[in-house]
Amino acid sequence: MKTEFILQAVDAISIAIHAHESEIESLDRAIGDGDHFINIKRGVTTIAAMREELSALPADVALQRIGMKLLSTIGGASGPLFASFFIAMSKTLKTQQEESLATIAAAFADGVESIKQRGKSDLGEKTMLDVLIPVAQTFRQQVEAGADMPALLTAIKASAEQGMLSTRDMLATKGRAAFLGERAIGHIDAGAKSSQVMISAVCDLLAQT
Amino acid sequence: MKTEFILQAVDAISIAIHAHESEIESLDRAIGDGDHFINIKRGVTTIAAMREELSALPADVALQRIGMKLLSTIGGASGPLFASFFIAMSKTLKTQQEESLATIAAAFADGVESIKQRGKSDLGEKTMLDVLIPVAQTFRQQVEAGADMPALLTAIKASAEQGMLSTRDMLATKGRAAFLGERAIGHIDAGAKSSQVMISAVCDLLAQT
Amino acid sequence: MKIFVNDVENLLVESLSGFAAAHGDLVSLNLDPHFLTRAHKAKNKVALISGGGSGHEPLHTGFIGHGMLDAACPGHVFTSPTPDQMMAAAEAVECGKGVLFIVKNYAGDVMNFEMAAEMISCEHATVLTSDDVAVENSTYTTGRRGVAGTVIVEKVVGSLAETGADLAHCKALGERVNQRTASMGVALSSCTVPAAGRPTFDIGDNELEMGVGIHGEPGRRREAMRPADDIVNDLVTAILHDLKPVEGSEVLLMINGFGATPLMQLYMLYHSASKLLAAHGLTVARSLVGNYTTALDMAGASVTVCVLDDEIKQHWDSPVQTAALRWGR
Amino acid sequence: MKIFVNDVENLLVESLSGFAAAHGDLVSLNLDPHFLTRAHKAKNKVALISGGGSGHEPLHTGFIGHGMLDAACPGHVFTSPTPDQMMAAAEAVECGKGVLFIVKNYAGDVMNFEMAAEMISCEHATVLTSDDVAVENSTYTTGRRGVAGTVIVEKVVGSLAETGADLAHCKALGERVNQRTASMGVALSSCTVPAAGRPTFDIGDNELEMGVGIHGEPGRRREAMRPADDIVNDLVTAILHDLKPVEGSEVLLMINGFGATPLMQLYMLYHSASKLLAAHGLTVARSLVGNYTTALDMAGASVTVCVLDDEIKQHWDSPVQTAALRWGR
Ligand SMILES: Nc1ncnc2c1ncn2[C@@H]1O[C@H](COP(=O)(O)OP(=O)(O)O)[C@@H](O)[C@H]1O
Ligand SMILES: Nc1ncnc2c1ncn2[C@@H]1O[C@H](COP(=O)(O)OP(=O)(O)O)[C@@H](O)[C@H]1O
Ligand SMILES: [Mg+2]
Ligand SMILES: [Mg+2]
Ligand SMILES: [Mg+2]
Ligand SMILES: [Mg+2]
Repeated sequence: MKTEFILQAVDAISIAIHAHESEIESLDRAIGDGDHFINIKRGVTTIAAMREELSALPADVALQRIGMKLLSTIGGASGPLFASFFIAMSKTLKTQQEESLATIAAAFADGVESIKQRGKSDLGEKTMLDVLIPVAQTFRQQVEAGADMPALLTAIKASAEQGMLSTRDMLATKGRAAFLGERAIGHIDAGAKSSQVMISAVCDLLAQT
Repeated sequence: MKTEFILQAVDAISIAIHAHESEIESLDRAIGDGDHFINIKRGVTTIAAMREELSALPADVALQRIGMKLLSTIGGASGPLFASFFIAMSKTLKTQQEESLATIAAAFADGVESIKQRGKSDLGEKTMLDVLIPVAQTFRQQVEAGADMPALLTAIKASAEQGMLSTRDMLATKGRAAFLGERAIGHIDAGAKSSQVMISAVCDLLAQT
Repeated sequence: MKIFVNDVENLLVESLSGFAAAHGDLVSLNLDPHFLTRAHKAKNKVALISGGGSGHEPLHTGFIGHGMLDAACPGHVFTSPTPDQMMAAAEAVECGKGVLFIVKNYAGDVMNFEMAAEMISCEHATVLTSDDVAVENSTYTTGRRGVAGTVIVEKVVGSLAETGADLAHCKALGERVNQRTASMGVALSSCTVPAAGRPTFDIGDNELEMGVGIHGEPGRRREAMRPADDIVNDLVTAILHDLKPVEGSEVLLMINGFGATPLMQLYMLYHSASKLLAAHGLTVARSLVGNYTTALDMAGASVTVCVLDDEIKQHWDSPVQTAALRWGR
Repeated sequence: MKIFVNDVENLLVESLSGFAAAHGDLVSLNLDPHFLTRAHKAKNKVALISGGGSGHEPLHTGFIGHGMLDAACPGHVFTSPTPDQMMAAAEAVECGKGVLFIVKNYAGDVMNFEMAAEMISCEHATVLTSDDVAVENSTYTTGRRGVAGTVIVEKVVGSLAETGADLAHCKALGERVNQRTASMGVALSSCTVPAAGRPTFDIGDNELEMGVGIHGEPGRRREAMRPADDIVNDLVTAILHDLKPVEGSEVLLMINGFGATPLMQLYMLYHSASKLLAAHGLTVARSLVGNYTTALDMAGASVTVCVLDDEIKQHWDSPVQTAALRWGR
C-alpha cells in the first residue's frame, strides 16, 4: 500500500461521508445520541490536515499515526474502535515482507479483529461490525479465489451494503442502541452505515485507479 | 346600594371578564406580564365564594370586606388598587346619611381618588385610571345634570369605552408598560380594558333592573 | 409548552411544600398566608424580608438562611405577594431591631409592600432594587426594574445584618449596592406562565429580545440573532454606560440564566463578558454564574456587574448558608 | 433551537475557559488535552478522576474540589473524552495512592477510559456507574446506563478518599453506592446538540418520553402527558422495583433537572416523590434538588433514590467544596 493511496482514500472518505451527512446523523439520532457524523467528521478533518506530515511516512507508519491521532480526536464509542482498527492494521502490514492483496486483506481482518476485542462485540450485535466482519471475509475469500479487481470491489461493496442493511431488523446488544431493546428494531445502525459508506468510497477510488 | 345588588354585580362582572379572557390576557402579554386576567379571575372567584357571608352584611360593610379580601387575594399591581377602591368607597358610603345616585357617584369618585393615591398616578399614564377617572367625572356630571337612568348608563359606558381606547396611543409612565417606552404605543392597557369591561357589565345589569 | 403539573391551582403550594421538605434544616413554611422563614429564628439583628412573584426561583426562597434573608413571601407566578403575607412574615421574624424589606421595583411589589409597611407596628425600612438598565431611566416613570442584582443586595445586606448593624446602616448599604449594580438581559425564547398555558411573547427562530425583563416583558428591541460576543458586548456596554466605573475598579460579574439556558452556555457568556470587562480596565474580582433570578422556562441570560468597594466585598465573601448560595462557615 | 455561540467549534473551550476563570479558587484548566484539576493538588489520597461527554454540566467539572473529584476530563458534547485526556489528568493528580476512575457505563466512555487505564503506569481501578433503571438489565447487553446517581457516587467516594482510604476501599464503596442507587428520567422536550443544530428527537405537544437517557436517547416508551403525580409514580415504582429497599430504610432522594425545567417544577416533583416514598415506608433522610446531571436544554427531570447506610450517609454529609456542591467545612 502506498501512503499516497492512503491520503487519496482519506479525501474520498471525506467526500463520501459529507454526502451522507444527514442520513448518518439521523440514524444516530434515532437510536443513538446524534453525534456519529460529527465524530467521524472531526476525525476525517484532523487526518486530512496531517497530509504533509503523513506523506513523508511509509504506509504502515502513516496508518499507526492515523490510529493514534483518531484515538485522541474522535472520542465516543467509534473513536477507540476506528483507532484500534488502524493501529492493528499497521502492525500487520509492518510484519509483512512483501505487499500483496492477500497481506492487505489480512491486515484488514486484523483491524476488524481488534475492533471486536476492544468492543467486546461480534457479528449480529447491530454495530459497525455487521459491515466490517462480512467485508473482511469477502475480501479474504475473493483474494484467495483469485478474483480480479473489478469483481473483488463489487463483491466487497455488496457485502458492505448487505451487512449494513442487516442491522435494520436486529436487536442491539452493544453500543447505545442496546439500551433500547425492541425500540431499536427497524432502524439501521449509524456505525454500520458510516462504515459501509467509507468502504464503498475506497472501493470506488480503487476502481478509478 | 343593596348588598344584593353588589352580589349580582359580582356575578355580572365574572361573566363579562370571562367573556373577555383572551383579549385581556393578550393585552397584558403584549406590554405587561400576562397575568392580569388570572389576577382578576382569582379576585372575582374568591368574592363570589363569599356570597353567603356577604349577603348578611350591609352594603358598606360588604364593600369593605370585599376590599380587604381582594387585598389579600389578588396581589400584583391591580390588587392593592382594586382593594383601595372598594375600601374607600365603603368609607364614603358609611358616612352618608341617605343613599342616592349622588352619594354613589361620590363614593365611586372617592374610590378612584384612592387608586390615584395608592398608584401615585393620574390621567394619561396608560392605566386603568384612564377609564376610571373619566367615568367618575361622567357619573357625577350626569347625576348633577339630572340625567335619567338610561342616559346615565349610556354616558358612563361611552366614557369607559373612550377612556379604554385612549390608552392605545399613550406612552406609559406607570405600571409595567412604563418600562417599554415607545414600544408600548399602539397597545391598549390591560387594566384599562378590564375596568371598561367591568363597568360596562355593571351598567348592563342596572339597565335590566 | 408542557410542564409537570397536577392542578395548576396547587402548583405553587406543592412546590413550596417540596422546597420546605427538601430544606427542612434551613427553612420552615407557613401557608395561608404563604411565607417562609429560617428554620431557626435569628436574634438581635435587623430582620430581612424579601418577596415577589413566584417563577424566579431560587429568588427569593432559596436565599433564606444565615447570612441572607430571614423570610421570603412568594406571590403567585409573576404576581406580587399580598400585604398580609409580609405582615405575617414580619411578625414571625422581627426580633427587636426592626424589619428591612428588600423589594424589586415593580408597581405591584412596591404597592403591596408599602401597604404592609403602613400596617405593621415595628420599625421598618425598604430598599428598592432597580438594577435593570435595559429600560432607560426617566423622571416621568417609576424608574427601572429590579432584576438579578437583587441577589447581590440580599447577600451583602444579609451579611451586614448578621453583624448586628442597625436598620439605617442596612438600608444605606442596600441602596449603595443597588446604585453600584447594573444588569441587562437577553431572551432567546419566551417563558410560559403555567396558568396562562401559552408563551408570553412570540419570537422568531432567528430573533432575540434585547433587554428582556424577568417576566418576559419586552426590552429595548427585537433583533436578529448574532454571535454571542456581539450580544454580550451590547449588554456590557449598556451596563458600563450606566455604571461608569473608574478604571482599575474591582467588580463582581454575575451571569444569570433565565431558566432554560444550559450552564455550559452561561460559562461561555462569562468568558465573553469577563474578557470585555478586562479590556475596559476592570478587574473581575468576584463571580457568580448560574440560574439565580429566573423567568420560569425562558431561554436567555442576563449580565450583572457590581462595582465593589471594601465593605461590599467583605460582605459578599462572608459565610452564607441558604438553599441556593452556600459558602464559608 | 437557538443558542449563544460564536463558533460552534470553540464553544467547549470558551465554556471551559469561563468555568475555570469563574472558579479560579477551585479549579485549574489544561487545554490540549483538555482536563481540569483542583487548583491546589491534594496529597496522600486516592486521586478521583471522572469525565464524559460535555453537555451534562455541572457534571463532572462542577464536582472538582475538596471532598469530591481531583480531576475531570470533558469530551465534546455527548461524546466521551479520549484516552490522552485521562492519561494527562492522571499524571497531574496522582499522588502515590493510585487513581480511581469513575465512569458512566456507555460503550464510548468505558472503552476510552479502559484504553487510558491500560496505558498509565500507576495503580488504578474503575467504578462503572449504571443507575438508570429505564433500561432493564439483560445479560446480553452491556448493562444499564449511568446517569444522575453518578453524582452521589462521586460525592460519597470523594469523601472517603479524603480520609486517606486505599484504592480498594474507595472502589468497593463506589460500587456499593452504585448498587444501592437507582434512577429514572422523563423528558418533555428534546435537547439539541449545538453542532447538529436540530433536536435529537421529535416529541408531540402532548407527549412525554418515559425513561429517557441523558443524551436524549429513547427510554421505555412514548406516552401521553399525564398529571405529575402519575408520572412520578411510574418513576418511583420502577426505581423501588429495582432497589427493593427494606421497609424503614433511610434514603437519599434526588430530583435532577435536565436543563430547561424550572426549579419550581423540580420542587413540586420532590414533593410528589417524597410523599410516595413515605407511603412505601421509607424515610427520606437526605435530599438534593436541582440541575446536576443535565442534557443540554432538554426539558424534563429524573428521580434518583439511594438507599443509605451509615457509611454512605456519613460520607454524604461530610464537607464538600466544589463549584456545584458546597457544604460543611
Ligand atoms: N461495543 C461496540 N462494538 C462495535 N461497535 C460499536 C460498539 N459500540 C458502539 N459501536 C458502534 O459505534 C457507533 C456509535 O458511534 P458514535 O456515535 O461515534 O459514538 P457514541 O455511541 O459514543 O455516541 C454505533 O453506531 C456502533 O456501530
Ligand atoms: N401605578 C398605577 N396606577 C394605576 N394603575 C396601575 C398602576 N400600575 C399598574 N396599574 C394597572 O394595573 C394593570 C396591571 O395589573 P396586573 O397585571 O394585575 O398587575 P402586574 O402589573 O403586577 O402584573 C395595568 O394594566 C394598569 O392598568
Ligand atoms: Mg453517537
Ligand atoms: Mg400583569
Ligand atoms: Mg404580574
Ligand atoms: Mg456520543
